[in-house]
Amino acid sequence: MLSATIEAQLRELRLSLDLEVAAGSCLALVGPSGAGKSSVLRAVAGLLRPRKGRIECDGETWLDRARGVELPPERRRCGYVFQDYALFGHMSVWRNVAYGLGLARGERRAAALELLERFGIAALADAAPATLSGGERQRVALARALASRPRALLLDEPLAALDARTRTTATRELAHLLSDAGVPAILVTHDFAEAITLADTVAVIEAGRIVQRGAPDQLAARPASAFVAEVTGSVVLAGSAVAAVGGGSEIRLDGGGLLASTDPAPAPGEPPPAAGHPEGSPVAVSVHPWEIALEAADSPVHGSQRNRLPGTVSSVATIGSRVRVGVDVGQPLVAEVTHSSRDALGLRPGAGVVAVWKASATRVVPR
Amino acid sequence: MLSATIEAQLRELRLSLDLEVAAGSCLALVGPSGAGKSSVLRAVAGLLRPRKGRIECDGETWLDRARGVELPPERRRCGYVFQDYALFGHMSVWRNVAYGLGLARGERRAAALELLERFGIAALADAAPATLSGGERQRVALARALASRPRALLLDEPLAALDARTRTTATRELAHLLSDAGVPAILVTHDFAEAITLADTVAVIEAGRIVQRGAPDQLAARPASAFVAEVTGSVVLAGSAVAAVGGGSEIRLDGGGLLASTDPAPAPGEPPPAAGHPEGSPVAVSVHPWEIALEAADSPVHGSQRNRLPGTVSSVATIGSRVRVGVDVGQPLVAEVTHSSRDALGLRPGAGVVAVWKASATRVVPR
Amino acid sequence: GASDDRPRLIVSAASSLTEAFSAYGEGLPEDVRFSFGGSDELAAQIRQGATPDVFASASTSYPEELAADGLVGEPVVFAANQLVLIVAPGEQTTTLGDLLLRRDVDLVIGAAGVPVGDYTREVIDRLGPQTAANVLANVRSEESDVKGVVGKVAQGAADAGFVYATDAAAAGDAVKTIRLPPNLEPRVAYSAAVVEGAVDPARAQAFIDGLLEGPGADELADAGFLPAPAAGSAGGG
Amino acid sequence: MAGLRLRWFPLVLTGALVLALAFLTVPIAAIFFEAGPRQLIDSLGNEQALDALRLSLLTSSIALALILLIGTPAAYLLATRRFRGRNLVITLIELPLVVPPAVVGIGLLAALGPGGLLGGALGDLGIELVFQTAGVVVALTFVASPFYLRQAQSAFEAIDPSWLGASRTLGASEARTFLRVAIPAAMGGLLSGTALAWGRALGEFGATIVFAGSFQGITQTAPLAILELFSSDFDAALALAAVLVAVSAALLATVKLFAPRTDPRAGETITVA
Amino acid sequence: MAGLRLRWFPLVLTGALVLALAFLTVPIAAIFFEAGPRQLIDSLGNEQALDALRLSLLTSSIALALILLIGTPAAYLLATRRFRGRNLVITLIELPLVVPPAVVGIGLLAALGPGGLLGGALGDLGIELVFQTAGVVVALTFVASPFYLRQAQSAFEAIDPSWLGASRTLGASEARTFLRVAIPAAMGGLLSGTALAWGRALGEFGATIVFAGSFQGITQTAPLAILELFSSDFDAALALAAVLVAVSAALLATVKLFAPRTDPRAGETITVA
Ligand SMILES: Nc1ncnc2c1ncn2[C@@H]1O[C@H](COP(=O)(O)OP(=O)(O)OP(=O)(O)O)[C@@H](O)[C@H]1O
Ligand SMILES: Nc1ncnc2c1ncn2[C@@H]1O[C@H](COP(=O)(O)OP(=O)(O)OP(=O)(O)O)[C@@H](O)[C@H]1O
Ligand SMILES: [Mg+2]
Ligand SMILES: [Mg+2]
Repeated sequence: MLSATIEAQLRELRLSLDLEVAAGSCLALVGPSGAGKSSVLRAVAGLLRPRKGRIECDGETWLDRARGVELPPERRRCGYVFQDYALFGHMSVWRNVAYGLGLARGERRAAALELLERFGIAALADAAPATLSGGERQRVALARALASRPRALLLDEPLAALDARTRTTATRELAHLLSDAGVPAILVTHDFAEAITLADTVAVIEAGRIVQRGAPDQLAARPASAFVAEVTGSVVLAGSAVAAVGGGSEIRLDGGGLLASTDPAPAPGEPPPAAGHPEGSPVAVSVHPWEIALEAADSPVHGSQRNRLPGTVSSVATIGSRVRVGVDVGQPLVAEVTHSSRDALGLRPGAGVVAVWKASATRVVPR
Repeated sequence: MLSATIEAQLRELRLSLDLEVAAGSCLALVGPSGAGKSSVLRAVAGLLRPRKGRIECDGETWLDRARGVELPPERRRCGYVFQDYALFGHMSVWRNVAYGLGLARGERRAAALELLERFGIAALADAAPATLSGGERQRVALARALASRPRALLLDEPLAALDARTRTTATRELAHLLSDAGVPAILVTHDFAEAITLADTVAVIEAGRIVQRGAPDQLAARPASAFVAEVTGSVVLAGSAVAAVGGGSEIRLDGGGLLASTDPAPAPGEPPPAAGHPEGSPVAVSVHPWEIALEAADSPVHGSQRNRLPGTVSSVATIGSRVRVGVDVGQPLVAEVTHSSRDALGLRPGAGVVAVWKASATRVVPR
Repeated sequence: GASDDRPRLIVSAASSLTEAFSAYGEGLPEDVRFSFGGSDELAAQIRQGATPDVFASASTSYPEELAADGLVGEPVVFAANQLVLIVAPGEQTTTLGDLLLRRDVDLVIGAAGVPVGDYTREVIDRLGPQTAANVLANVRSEESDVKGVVGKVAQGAADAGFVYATDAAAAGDAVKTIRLPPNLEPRVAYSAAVVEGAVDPARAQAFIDGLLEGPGADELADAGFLPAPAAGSAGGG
Repeated sequence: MAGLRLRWFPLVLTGALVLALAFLTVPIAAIFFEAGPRQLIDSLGNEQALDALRLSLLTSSIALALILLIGTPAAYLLATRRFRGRNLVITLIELPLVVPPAVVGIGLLAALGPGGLLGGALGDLGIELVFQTAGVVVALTFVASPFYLRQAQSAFEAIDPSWLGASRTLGASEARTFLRVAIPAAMGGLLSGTALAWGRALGEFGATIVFAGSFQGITQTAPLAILELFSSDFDAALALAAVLVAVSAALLATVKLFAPRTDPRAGETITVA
Repeated sequence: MAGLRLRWFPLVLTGALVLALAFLTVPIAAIFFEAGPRQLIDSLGNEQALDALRLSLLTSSIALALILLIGTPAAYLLATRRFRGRNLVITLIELPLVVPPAVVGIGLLAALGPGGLLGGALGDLGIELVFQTAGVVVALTFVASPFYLRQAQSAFEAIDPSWLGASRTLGASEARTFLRVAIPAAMGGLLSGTALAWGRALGEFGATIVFAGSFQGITQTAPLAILELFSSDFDAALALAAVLVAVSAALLATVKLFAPRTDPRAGETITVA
């Protein structure tokens, strides 16, 4: 169990958050570049001194600025995988792995080799890090981080430096490893898909604060902000909302068009109503691409699908069993449809279509 | 129309390929790190001198080593977007864009602003590149590359430096732009999904050679090698194949298990048969994750699904409408199933399942 | 030689004494260490607090000034020298008059304040204002010690220079010597003194005594120095 | 306990820095301390000192101009091209940094003096260097140029090669790329190299005295005058030394001000590791 | 036509490099040319030359040891910590690079001489520097240390900070990180700084003569002996100069050999831009 409350001023960025990770589970920190993700890891590892804060791991206090407690990094012993792996270039692979082992001279190599064996790279023991491929480097970095039986695992975008091909395999291996390690793990990523695969809980961090946390499904289903919606892969459209007569809300889109949602319009209070926005409070509307169906431009209105936006196809991409169709409806939007609807509608760039989805699939979030 | 035949020795890498791109269309070069993708762009732009080769654009010869013709980069005028954008840090945004404009002093700023306007970043005209976000930088780089009316567009992983959130929007914008530009474009990427969205043709390049080229669908449907299969997101399993009695082939997997494919076993000749491999020639089997269904471990054999591999679930990730399930069948494998089968089968890591797919969905490729 | 157990004696001496003193020092029972340099420079070092055991100057003025300030003991004049003109071995003109009248001669002299420079100016002044102006117009460089002057001529960088007879002799074939007529010759007197704070003043005094009579005097004579004029009457620039 | 165990290393580091700093600044401070404002002002009335200062500024400026003009393209070539023997060339260019100045003077005499290797050829062209202000410029150029070349080369090497490529594809010739992209981008390093070279030229003594001699107003630069004044008029020497140090320091400081901030870790104050 | 338009710029670059190289190597080559193998061997029999060479090696080695011992941690502190006044400290450390050596000598006298600022205190401790071998070490240390400090600082700055962080999280204290990661990782830069500083120390003249005098076997280092031999025994001077240059060059070259290859563009020969 790792718990941390951190407050730090990083140049312009004010980092202020708290988090908690149980042993054997993995928390993913997702967020844009510069949000402070790496800084959180560094604070936990002891490489950055927060202005205020408390960090505890397994009942031991690592940091308590109020009480003046501060363990140096070498006594916290986090297994840290840096974004670029930070393998020591002047040491061979096995020496990198052995670096954290507090063993006698004679036993170090054997112990390092055993670990490398587990990662299937014993053959590389004497290689220089610079000669390794990205995937091999990642494995060495993991082996090194695990060598000293860390009390927590901190992984800073461990997959970002890999090419798409290696990444698939590496992700799978990492998932195994995290479940085996049995210590709290924090994974930094800016890829939501990666977070889904590897983590139990996702915390979305923006400008130094956690804007939402929860299971990946929860975040996708109920994004707390336009940003979270976008991160989870939803289509996000900007507009302004007013409360609808029969409950729910109505949203006037910035580029034109009217949408309905079963969500209420944001409470009149924050953001302040009326005044600057006589037509409602500014909101973002989010909808999953797979909730959006496409119909021919001239098809009649039918069924329960209350939201209908006419537009022009801008791109068509077939990815496996799905077809992702970009549609310009004043604002850009992506629909995910099946091969058969692509063929039936004759979807090509330039074709006119209507994007259709339910009011109940339409989330209204502040922006 | 851009055509190039290039042969170059880049340290250990021997680059040897030819390519052809029509005006207004886009060729994606996909391949692992170090395959020589950037080197191809550099050769076309004139930043790298091939040992042998011929490059022509719109009927003009840019390079013909045999005839001693070699235009310097400044006379080829390719619009080049570098992987890290290579914005001049000592110039403001508008000066970066104006750099390639051969105009009189007075007109340069106006012309640059007009272009920036088109990219929606006129407000940033006087900013220093270092202060821009990744997405803004990418737009400046595109504006700069387009400013001088290039004869060809060369884009080196233009989206790689963006975080996942910005990338979606940027990809869409780039797609627009490529179709508007009306010049031949080459896009380097190591992400097949990006290639699908942006390019008409994909060339997979490996160790300096093009191993397969064609429309994205073609590549996904009929990968020419294990590598291409992996790039397109297929599951790849290693084994050895022999011809089956009634046509097609039978494959004995390296980790155990027997598969059937409607593809023939590789012709006995290349790779040499029998000798080293009494049990058949070494092959890779590829299958799309969405072709693989999962059944409960004890479910009876039924239907036409001839390939059945029992295994253990290693990971379950819900991504939108799909659930990606990692299964260990001796070799790791990924199946893409629906929410309902996840719930019906109670898929959790550790659960026993059987992965099932058709012989006709099973591709046999050399490895 | 390398350090040994013999008592050590440190001697600051004018550059022009290099050969004679080195030879003298070899034969002494002490481990003698020399610092050869411009007399003015060595005097300045003593003013800055350097404490060699003996100071030997190419003029009498520096030791006297230092003695007046209590930095050295009573100076003793121990040798005399002659000023000569040296020219590069390839030089065609070999008489003083011809050389001094030519316009295209590159002449090097000691800087003012350096004994050799002061003696040189004394000589030039005696040539009469017209010739003196001519000669001074030919001066290309004012060196901070005799070695600089010899070096420039020996290297062929300069055509001629004023140095001591002993330096000219020490340079051997590298230069040709032109003697000055007696009426121009300055009185070059060398004096030495025990430095205040010397480790062993008696030993230092013995070193100076040896210059007046004994092995030091012999070495000086071998190097071409003249015996000291009557004690106490020596002047100099 | 823990506190003690943690603190000794930073203390060692701080101690070392304080020691180094004190050692390097006290002697320079002492000059100003001893010189005093009175002597400083007096020395500005000393004609020899003024002449020397004037000559130092003139010759060092000319030397710097030559160094920048030749050195900048030479350094660019070394930074951007790989060729056989490049490492040898770099070592040869660094060598003068470690050759004693007096030896440099002897070498210059042996090479360019009237009796030197190229002396005859230069003489035929009517070029005289020994005892001439031009000779001072040659000596200063020789000792100062390696400082500039080293810095310029590494400044050019630090430029992202894709900047140069981008410039070319945008229609700029290699020469334009050099002027419009490479030089501005490397400006910080070029300026700091300029300051170092200028400082070295202002302080040059041994090569000048051996090669060019010492004559007031023609070849007697400030350091030569200082050494001459050292024995005759210590206060004036001290004052001139102080002025020279001040000029050098001003040069360094000016350049620091002009140099673009490129320190990637600037402003980070809270890192522990 | 096109060929002509394209070729002038590379020619300018090459011309500049050739000019710079010729200018910097000919004088040094001339020394060897004039010295000749005979004199070189003879000079090894000249006791004064040998004494001087021995003393130079001794004092410069001690100075180097001091510089490495104090300078390495000081440079590490400057490279890894940001603190108020850091830029001032760096400028102060660079300043000695541009102070004329003779001025350094005067400064050392004014600071550490018997009549200097700290002279009394040193005297009370029984420490004498002026005219002593120890004084030579002080002078060499002063002029050479900035060369090492500069290089060491930038070598430490070039280390990926995450390497240092990685070392800490792997259980190494800051001191162990410094010894096991920072120093080996910066080894190339440290070695090249060592070579430069050593070369500078071997060549030092002005500060030594002013501060320590020129006593054979005590304070007369090789450069001082060269200047003294210059007039009396030019051949010996030349030979000693040649030996000194050869030693310096050997130092530089050895270091180049030992330094790890870090040139990121090594081996690229076919780039056009
Ligand atoms: N030690 C530090 N001191 C002061 N500011 C810092 C420090 N480390 C980082 N910063 C600043 O804090 C901000 C957040 O940086 P951080 O590296 O944590 O972001 P990130 O979310 O990891 O971004 P990325 O996805 O680009 O890695 C940045 O603006 C950075 O410049
Ligand atoms: N100018 C050059 N001269 C010699 N070798 C080079 C040159 N440029 C690149 N190489 C080498 O050629 C190989 C291919 O490099 P290239 O940059 O083309 O790969 P890439 O496919 O773009 O890889 P990545 O995805 O990592 O960008 C590498 O091994 C590289 O070191
Ligand atoms: Mg980060
Ligand atoms: Mg590349």
